[in-house]
Amino acid sequence: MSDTILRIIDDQGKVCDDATLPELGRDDWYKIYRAMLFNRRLDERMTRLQRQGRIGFYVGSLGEEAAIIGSAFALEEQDWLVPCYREAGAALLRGYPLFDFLCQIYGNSEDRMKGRQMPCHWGSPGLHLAVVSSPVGTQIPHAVGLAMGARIQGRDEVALTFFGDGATSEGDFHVACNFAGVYKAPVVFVCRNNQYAISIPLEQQTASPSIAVKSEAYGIEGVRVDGNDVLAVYSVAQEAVERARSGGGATLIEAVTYRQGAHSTSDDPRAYRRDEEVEEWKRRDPLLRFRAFLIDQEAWDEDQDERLEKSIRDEIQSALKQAERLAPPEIESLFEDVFDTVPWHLEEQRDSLLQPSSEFAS
Amino acid sequence: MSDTILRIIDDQGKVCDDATLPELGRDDWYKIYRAMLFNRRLDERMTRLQRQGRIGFYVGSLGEEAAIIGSAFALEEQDWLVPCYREAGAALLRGYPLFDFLCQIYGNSEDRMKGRQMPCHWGSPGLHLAVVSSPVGTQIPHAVGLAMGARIQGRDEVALTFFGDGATSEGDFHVACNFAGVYKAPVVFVCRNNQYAISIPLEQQTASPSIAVKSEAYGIEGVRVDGNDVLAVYSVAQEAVERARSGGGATLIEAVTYRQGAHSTSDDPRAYRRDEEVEEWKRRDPLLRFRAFLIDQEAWDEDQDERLEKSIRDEIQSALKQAERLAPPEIESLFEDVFDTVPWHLEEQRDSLLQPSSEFAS
Amino acid sequence: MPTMNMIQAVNDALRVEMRRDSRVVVFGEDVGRFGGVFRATQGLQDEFGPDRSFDTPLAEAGIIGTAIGMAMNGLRPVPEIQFADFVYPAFDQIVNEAAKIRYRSGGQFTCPMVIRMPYGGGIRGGHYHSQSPETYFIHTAGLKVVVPSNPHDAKGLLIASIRDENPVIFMEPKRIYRAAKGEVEEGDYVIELSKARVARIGSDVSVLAYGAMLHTALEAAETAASEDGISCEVIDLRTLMPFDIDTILESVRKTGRVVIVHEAPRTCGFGAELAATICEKALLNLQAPIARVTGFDTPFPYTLESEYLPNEKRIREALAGVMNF
Amino acid sequence: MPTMNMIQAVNDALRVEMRRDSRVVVFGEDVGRFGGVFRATQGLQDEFGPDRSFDTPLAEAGIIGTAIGMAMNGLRPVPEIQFADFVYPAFDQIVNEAAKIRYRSGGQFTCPMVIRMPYGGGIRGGHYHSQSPETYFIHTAGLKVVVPSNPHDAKGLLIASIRDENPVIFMEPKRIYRAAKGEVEEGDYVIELSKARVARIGSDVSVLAYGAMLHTALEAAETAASEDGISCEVIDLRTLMPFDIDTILESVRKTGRVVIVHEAPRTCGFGAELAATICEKALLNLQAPIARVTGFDTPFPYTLESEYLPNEKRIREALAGVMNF
Ligand SMILES: Cc1ncc(C[n+]2csc(CCOP(=O)(O)OP(=O)(O)O)c2C)c(N)n1
Ligand SMILES: Cc1ncc(C[n+]2csc(CCOP(=O)(O)OP(=O)(O)O)c2C)c(N)n1
Ligand SMILES: [Mg+2]
Ligand SMILES: [Mg+2]
Repeated sequence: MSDTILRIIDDQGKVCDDATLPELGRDDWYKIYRAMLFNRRLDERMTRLQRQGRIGFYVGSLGEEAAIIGSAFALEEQDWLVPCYREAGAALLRGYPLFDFLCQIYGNSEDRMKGRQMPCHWGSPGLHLAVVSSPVGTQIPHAVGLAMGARIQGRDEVALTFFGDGATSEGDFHVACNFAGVYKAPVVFVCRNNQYAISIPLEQQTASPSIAVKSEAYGIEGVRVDGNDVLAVYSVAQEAVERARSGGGATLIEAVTYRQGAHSTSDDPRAYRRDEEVEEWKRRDPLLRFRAFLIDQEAWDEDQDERLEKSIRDEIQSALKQAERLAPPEIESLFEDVFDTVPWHLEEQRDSLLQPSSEFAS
Repeated sequence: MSDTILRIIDDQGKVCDDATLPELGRDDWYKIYRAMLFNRRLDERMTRLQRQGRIGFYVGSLGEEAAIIGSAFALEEQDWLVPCYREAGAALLRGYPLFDFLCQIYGNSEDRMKGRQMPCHWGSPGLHLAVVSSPVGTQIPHAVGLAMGARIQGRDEVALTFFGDGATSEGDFHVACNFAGVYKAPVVFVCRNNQYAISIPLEQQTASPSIAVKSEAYGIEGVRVDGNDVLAVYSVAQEAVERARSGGGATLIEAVTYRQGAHSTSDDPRAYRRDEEVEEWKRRDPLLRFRAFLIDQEAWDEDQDERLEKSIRDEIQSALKQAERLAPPEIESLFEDVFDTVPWHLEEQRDSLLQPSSEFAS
Repeated sequence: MPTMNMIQAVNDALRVEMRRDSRVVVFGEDVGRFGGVFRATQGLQDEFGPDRSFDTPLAEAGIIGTAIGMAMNGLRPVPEIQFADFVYPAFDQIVNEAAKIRYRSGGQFTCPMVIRMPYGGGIRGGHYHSQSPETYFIHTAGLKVVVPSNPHDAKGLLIASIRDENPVIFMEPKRIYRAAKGEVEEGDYVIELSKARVARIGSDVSVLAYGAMLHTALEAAETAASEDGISCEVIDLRTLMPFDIDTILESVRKTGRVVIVHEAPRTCGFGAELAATICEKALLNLQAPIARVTGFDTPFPYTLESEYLPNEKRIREALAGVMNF
Repeated sequence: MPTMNMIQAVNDALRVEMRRDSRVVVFGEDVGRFGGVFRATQGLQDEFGPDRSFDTPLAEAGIIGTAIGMAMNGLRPVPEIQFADFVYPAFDQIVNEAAKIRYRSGGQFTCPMVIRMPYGGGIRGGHYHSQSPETYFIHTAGLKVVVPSNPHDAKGLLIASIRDENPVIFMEPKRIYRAAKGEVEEGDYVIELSKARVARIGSDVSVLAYGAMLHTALEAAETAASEDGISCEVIDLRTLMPFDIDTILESVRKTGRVVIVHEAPRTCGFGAELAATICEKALLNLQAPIARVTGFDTPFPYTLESEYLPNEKRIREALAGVMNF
């Protein structure tokens, strides 16, 4: 594989020389832009809420929206999206209700996860969205298993999984890619190379010339793409999904991007990186870049943008209103879903909590 | 890295065209040949003993002597050898006493491991031989740590570790190579690619074009060598050791060879591979090949060979005589070395075993 | 009824379920073409093809990690870990993923799979071919743990485990893989999980055991009866999580004395939980402290393994201890 | 004496040992330049340089695996696992390697290292930032397990752990990293491992706890004294393996009643071992069944974590239970 980075639109939103635009209609462009903008505004709002102490924790995608939305847009409905914790935008793009997303953040009675996980740990079997878990890299072999499982059952389902540059250091990345190579599994590995794993810069994460080159160790395809160029990300992802679907096996996509924000609301990146570096990457911001492209293509204008901004603001606002006032889950729910039924020892533990044996019951 | 396989002597023992012999004296040739022959004869004898039920288990090196001895011969005394379970020949080459090796196999009172591990699990801090353990791949990160530890303490010690082709599938291989790349650790990874992991052939182990190519994922050097050509193995290992010593970082050596025998005395390979395949590789036997080279170089002759065979036979025979009749370790020893001292609960457990409270004490 | 050993019973159970349910797939190291180093999956690839019985690369995390994905997507994977001693590279996938997927998704996702693993000592396997890691799994909420002691149970429990909706750790006592022979019903039957079996009726002491130790316990019980005049009720626990508290308490209330036998190390072993639970629920029934006869708190040895493993002698000493308290 | 919180005490201990002993090195994810996500290693790289305090790639197996090699070659590594919940990728290296190297080499090789890990709930961390995995390590022969409950102990126990010749799992209750403040001696001192501390003297019930739960237990003890007239003797276990049996039995023989408190799930938790051992050694002293107040046998929740964690109310109920038995 070559180490060149595929680009389609440049930092000013102009189409690069001899770049071919992916076959997308203007409605697709709009869907993509809306999803990216939504992701951005949602992150901003949630981060403010966390600062106000109204939610406990949040993980944003600031600067990585192109890598996330561009990849997810390449999937068909029956395909699986196997997320890390930073791809809320992809879930919403696939139809995950904002209200559900917010209820999960509040961990309230309407949270489909029943208030059991930290914010940004969503999932939906119906939408073929695997459920987020915090441990880095564990989802990568799941994607291979989902893909193999579908094939064994004769179903046409590709699994696309997201992870960060840091995750490539874990054994789970290695075993997943190796299994995918051996079984030619219909899977797409998307590494959001955002240059950092919390405070650890890429060069301390691995000495390899690129993340994409790691594909050679597994006999799978590898490709590097400008992760801030949503059209470039979409086209490599689309190609990889097609390769997987047609029996051509797995692809490791390295989306070269940058985490403009903090790792999470618990992190302060100024402790480990220079503002200039951040500023430099902000100039290549994927959202501004794609908007410039749309305007340049006369597919979009300021009015439309204002209207879209407002509708997104309103949608988030009203969903928040609903979600914020809901009660926590019932205490009984603590003991459910450990197993399909509640065994005797959990019944005892539940009862001890609900009907305490002694006078202190409040 | 290139995928060509380095060779110095061909299957008939003739020096290949434009191959350069490593700088070794005839005494070195002799040491290498003796070590390989010793390894072969020892394996044969031990395998017979196991069939006779005189020892419980054995793992041989049949066909892999060049990969093992050639690599180990490249080390200085202060360097570390971090073995898998198949490199007894390397331990003996480094001065590990045959008697100690046999006592370990019997797990008797003279076994330095105190009868705690299966046969072929030796080790010696004094000789810088890490102690063998059965789990596949776990020793690979240890080698990186040994090398880093020496460097941190300002000592010139290279660590060379052995593992099989199957081990490259484990997460431990991945994390070890990645750490070695990031820290430029003075370590040499020697993969004995003997084509099988028990019954699993290489092509079902990984889809990568080679094992050596996996080095690129870690930014370390990678090289393929004919693992049945002891001089070729020695020269790439020697180069890798020098690179490590001089601060050039790690190397992944793929020694392409073949496991001519069973995986262990518990295995019957006829259940999963064709005899013709084995025969084909026997024609490239590393020991016969090196003997042919020595004879061709007029560095060796039949008489010498007979005398050497006899001395080896006698050495093994007399060591066996000594080792075989020794008693098992004391029962108390069961409870030692869990910690540096024996804590109260282990004292209680020991006493319960040695002085049972009741009439059944025998 | 045909007579089978444990291996044949396990193989038969897999065959029955694979015939009945096309979602059942088996895989692992040397599992496919070779049929497993203990031959438990022999012949399955021939009958069901390489899509449903296959080999994997040498990576336990990959075996369990992909199995989880398959289970999330409608299959019933039955991965094999070649030896329980080698399950730890997959520990994160088992403990942080398989065990928690149902809970953390609010019951939306499930992870029905059976992780088979030969375990235990007695085959001169030393440190790494002898371990009994059940505690790690019993302590992990979301996993069921099953340990058969004979061919009939092995088949019925394995079929029940495969049909169970939860991840099940199925630990096979390899020491008696071939030694334990017995009549096994043909075809399809299940032995309900979480139901212990009274293997021997007695009145003086309740002896709780499982796996290979059940047989040692039974032998000790016979000698204790004939030599020492002690009447042991021996209970084969069969499922360790969730365990059958009713059968245990019923026996303890009758005998008032308890000896627990397992190979795993003593400290925080399953015997500790059994003892603690029994003391909580039946303290006033106890006529003597509960005795634990277990493996020692050391790594598993090689030469001295018969000293390490609980044996008839140690069990009889414990029985005498609780009788003469 | 300066006042410190737990983090400062841990940092001070590392500094003292790194100054005293050039073999001590610290490393882990975000440990070097950043000083750790909880800042426990802050400033160490500045003082001791990147050779002795450094960052690692994101791979726990690599962190522990290389630490083992360093320990075998003369260093005293003190690796950090960012959260105990993420230790499992290193489980094989800890359980099959670090814990067994001394034993399997016949005492030729040793593996002196301290694996530091923040553990426990109470920070709204949900499944994966709240776990208390001590049982896995206590059950593994060859590992010591230490859990401090206050800054003074944290420093003295960490220094003692670093000087210990065995691998030590050092679990830091992150919930009280900053909340627990106290006077800490300057410079060099040790608190001997395997020695519990009587944190409160009492006569009716022995309450056994450790880590963050020690404080909950002490609060409950105060209220029980004032509100319920129950006099609790509260023992801070401090070292869980090998634990201090003498201090425990001395207290139990005095009180005849025991309540055990820990955050970890109940089944096969450390409380089970304590209960089983106490019943073995002091059954006739017991005036009531031993009560366990623990985390439930579920994965760690998010919204309902205060319901999940043992609290004053549940401890007082248990106290009343053992008193009114
Ligand atoms: C196994 C494991 N170890 C450590 C952590 C703590 N942690 C959470 S995110 C993170 C960094 C991940 O970096 P990367 O993979 O690059 O993803 P990014 O956050 O940059 O998107 C770490 C170390 C974890 N969640 N899981
Ligand atoms: C972690 C682990 N899994 C499984 C095993 C069982 N096992 C022992 S050797 C072996 C095959 C190793 O093959 P390879 O790495 O190629 O080395 P070789 O035996 O061919 O020299 C297996 C699967 C083990 N020892 N450790
Ligand atoms: Mg990153
Ligand atoms: Mg091999």
